[in-house]
Amino acid sequence: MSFYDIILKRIRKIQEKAEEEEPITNVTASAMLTAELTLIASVLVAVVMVRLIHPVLMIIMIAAVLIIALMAMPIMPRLRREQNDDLNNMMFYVVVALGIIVALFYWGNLNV
Amino acid sequence: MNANALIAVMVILPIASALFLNLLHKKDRTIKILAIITAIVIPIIPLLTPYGSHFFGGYVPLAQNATLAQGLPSLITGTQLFQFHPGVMYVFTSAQQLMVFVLGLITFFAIFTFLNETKRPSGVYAFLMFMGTASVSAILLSDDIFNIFVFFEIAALAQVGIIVASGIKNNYETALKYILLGNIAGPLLLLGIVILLGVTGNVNVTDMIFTFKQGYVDPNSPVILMALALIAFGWLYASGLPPFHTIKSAVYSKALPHGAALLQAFSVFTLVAIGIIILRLFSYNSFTNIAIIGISVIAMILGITMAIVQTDYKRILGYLAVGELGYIGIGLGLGTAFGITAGLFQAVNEAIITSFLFIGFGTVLYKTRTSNTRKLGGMMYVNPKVALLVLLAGLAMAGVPPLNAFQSKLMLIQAAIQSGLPELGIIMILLSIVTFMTFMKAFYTIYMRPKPKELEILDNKIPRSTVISLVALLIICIILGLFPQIATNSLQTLAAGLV
Amino acid sequence: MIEYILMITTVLGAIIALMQRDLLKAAILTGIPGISIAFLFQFLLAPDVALTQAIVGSAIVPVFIALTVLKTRRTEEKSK
Amino acid sequence: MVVDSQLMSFFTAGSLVVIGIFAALFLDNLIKKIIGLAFLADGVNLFIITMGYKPGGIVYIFLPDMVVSNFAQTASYPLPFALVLTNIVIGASTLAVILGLVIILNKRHGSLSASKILRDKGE
Repeated sequence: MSFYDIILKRIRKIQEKAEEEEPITNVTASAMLTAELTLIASVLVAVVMVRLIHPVLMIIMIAAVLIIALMAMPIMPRLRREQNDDLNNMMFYVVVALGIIVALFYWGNLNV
Repeated sequence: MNANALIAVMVILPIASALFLNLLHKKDRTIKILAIITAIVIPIIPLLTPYGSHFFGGYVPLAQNATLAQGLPSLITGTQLFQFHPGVMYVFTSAQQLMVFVLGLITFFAIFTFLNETKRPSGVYAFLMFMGTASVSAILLSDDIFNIFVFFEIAALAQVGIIVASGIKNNYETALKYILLGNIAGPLLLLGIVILLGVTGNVNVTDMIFTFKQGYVDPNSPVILMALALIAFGWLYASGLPPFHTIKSAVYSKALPHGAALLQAFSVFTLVAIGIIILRLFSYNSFTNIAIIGISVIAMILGITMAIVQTDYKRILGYLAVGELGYIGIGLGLGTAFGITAGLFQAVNEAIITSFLFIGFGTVLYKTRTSNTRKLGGMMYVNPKVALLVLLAGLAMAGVPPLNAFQSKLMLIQAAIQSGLPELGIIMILLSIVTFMTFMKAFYTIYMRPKPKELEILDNKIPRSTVISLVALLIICIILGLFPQIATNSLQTLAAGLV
Repeated sequence: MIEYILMITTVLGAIIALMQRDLLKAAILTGIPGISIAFLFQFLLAPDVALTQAIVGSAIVPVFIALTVLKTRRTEEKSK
Repeated sequence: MVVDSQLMSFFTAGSLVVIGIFAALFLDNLIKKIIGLAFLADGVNLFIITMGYKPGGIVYIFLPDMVVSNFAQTASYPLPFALVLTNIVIGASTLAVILGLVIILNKRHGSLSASKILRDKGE
């Protein structure tokens, strides 16, 4: 059983756990897989920009991201469940983002 | 004093015609004629308006007011008091000309398709469209940051109204969510604005920059950082970047196709306008650009990956539109003149292309009354011409030459490489490939695959006006793709002024 | 001295209004912070704003919310 | 008074903002959320007014028997007050729109709980 099959099986399992009312077709599973790979690839490329801070830190972070991505392999179903249309959920993320933005600007003004 | 009245007309005419349309209720024919005339006039005004600035009420700065300026003591003429803008000021340069023109054009196509797809145009829908257009053009033009806040609120209300008037299932829920979130973001944006007001003493952006430059206030004081963070938060809400990308895509998917085309133009131009204000005010703070780039990258990744896993094609388009906003943000965040030009050019292109896509896919909704890709299929045989147009729109969004997004994305990638961040270029290429893949998935499931048996296709033929709008938008895409300097020349001056 | 009392009533009134289970009571109690803020505006040298706030904050907003409560439901249901 | 009243007023505005965000975030009932958002707007208004306040100043209305230089030195700053007038009106109109939507939604779902009627529709 190849790595692809493992990922696919886990994606289907998590989807069946996640949304029972939604039929699991090949299209949805492959779309999930595409989104997964896109996510990981773009995050990896984005992490390369850490080299501007320190090259060694970049290597460490890329390794860390790879390991985390392989550990928690189907990230996309969870990510999709996080970004749902529930108002309380959205409100929570909005307030969290407000805090993060304010903190980031104070941090950045001191350190960048 | 160069008080240029036509600049104010750009904002006043849509509002006036909107209120007038609301007055004559149930007179459909009159409303149609009037709305079409207004929609034709709105894009024409910016082309006729000479560049300059308009001072409401004629409150020009003392320096420009010859009658008051003479005989003033030197303690006034010597200080900054001589330069201050006492009234609300609208600035109109070539960049604003292009953007207001494109916004008016999209408004025209939206109104055009709306009037021909609906039997009874009377009601608040055209009113809301014109109000939104007026407020977004005011946001683009205004140099007074509180004026921007007021029109930000009006635009939010107009967007909520457009959702409510659409009559799609569950649109009231989405409208309520949007306006509740807006009631958190709006006051916080106002808080940031008034913190700036309290520190610098006025709400005019030019004067604020003057006070920063002259060192009357310390630009790095923590209070101004708070203002920067709060204004950035309001900017996220207005433009639909994360964490607001879910609600924004839901808003697009709950509006009628022409309404969605207009809504995404609103958010694109609001993003550009408030982003330019942020860059003008805070570009001395080197973290601002980094924050804008980071938020844009997150928006691209989240928007496009979420678009892949959707099943409602309007939601797919909504997430794709949010993801495409990230390109603009990266262009603005790069901070170089070339990068900002590329970002503004991408903004113009994306506003055109996404409305093209929304109106094109709207024909499917018009024929089948469903937007679920699982239930759809075989639309290619129903109307192959529209299918071809929609395919061309998807190619344009993916950035295929000779269409316009190719030029702007190429410029963005060049700018990213020039400013020493080739990774951003790689991410942009990767994500535009995935964008095209997502679009092709939706296109295949809707148009190419065999038609499901339970799908019944209504026999109301697509109005010719919709096809005309699609062809016109395609022509604009090709023109901008072949001669990008039409747009870039008029955007360069603004971009050069920002760095 | 009076302004400190007004500030305390503002904050306490807001908290109390949000603690009600009966939504009509909450709607009416919304007027307490509104009117205290109006008096605070008066104290803070803004009489015209105080007039507007006295009308909007102590009359219009509570009445709107109360009308909504009367048209919808009186009590707050238990959230699951 | 030992404690600066302007500072205390800033604290009041800040606490109103915090209460509003708390209510919008943690209270499930829609009416409570809306009341909290109204408090948030009130807090911002109070913040603006407090910013324009000048301790020991006079009202910014120029009466005929005033000396111009004395007025210019002691009057409080009127621009924030004009902003607050606009903001109060905007807040009231937005509140009316929200309440109308709430009434319609209650007609449809027979509930006012955000976690019931504004949950994810799975679409």
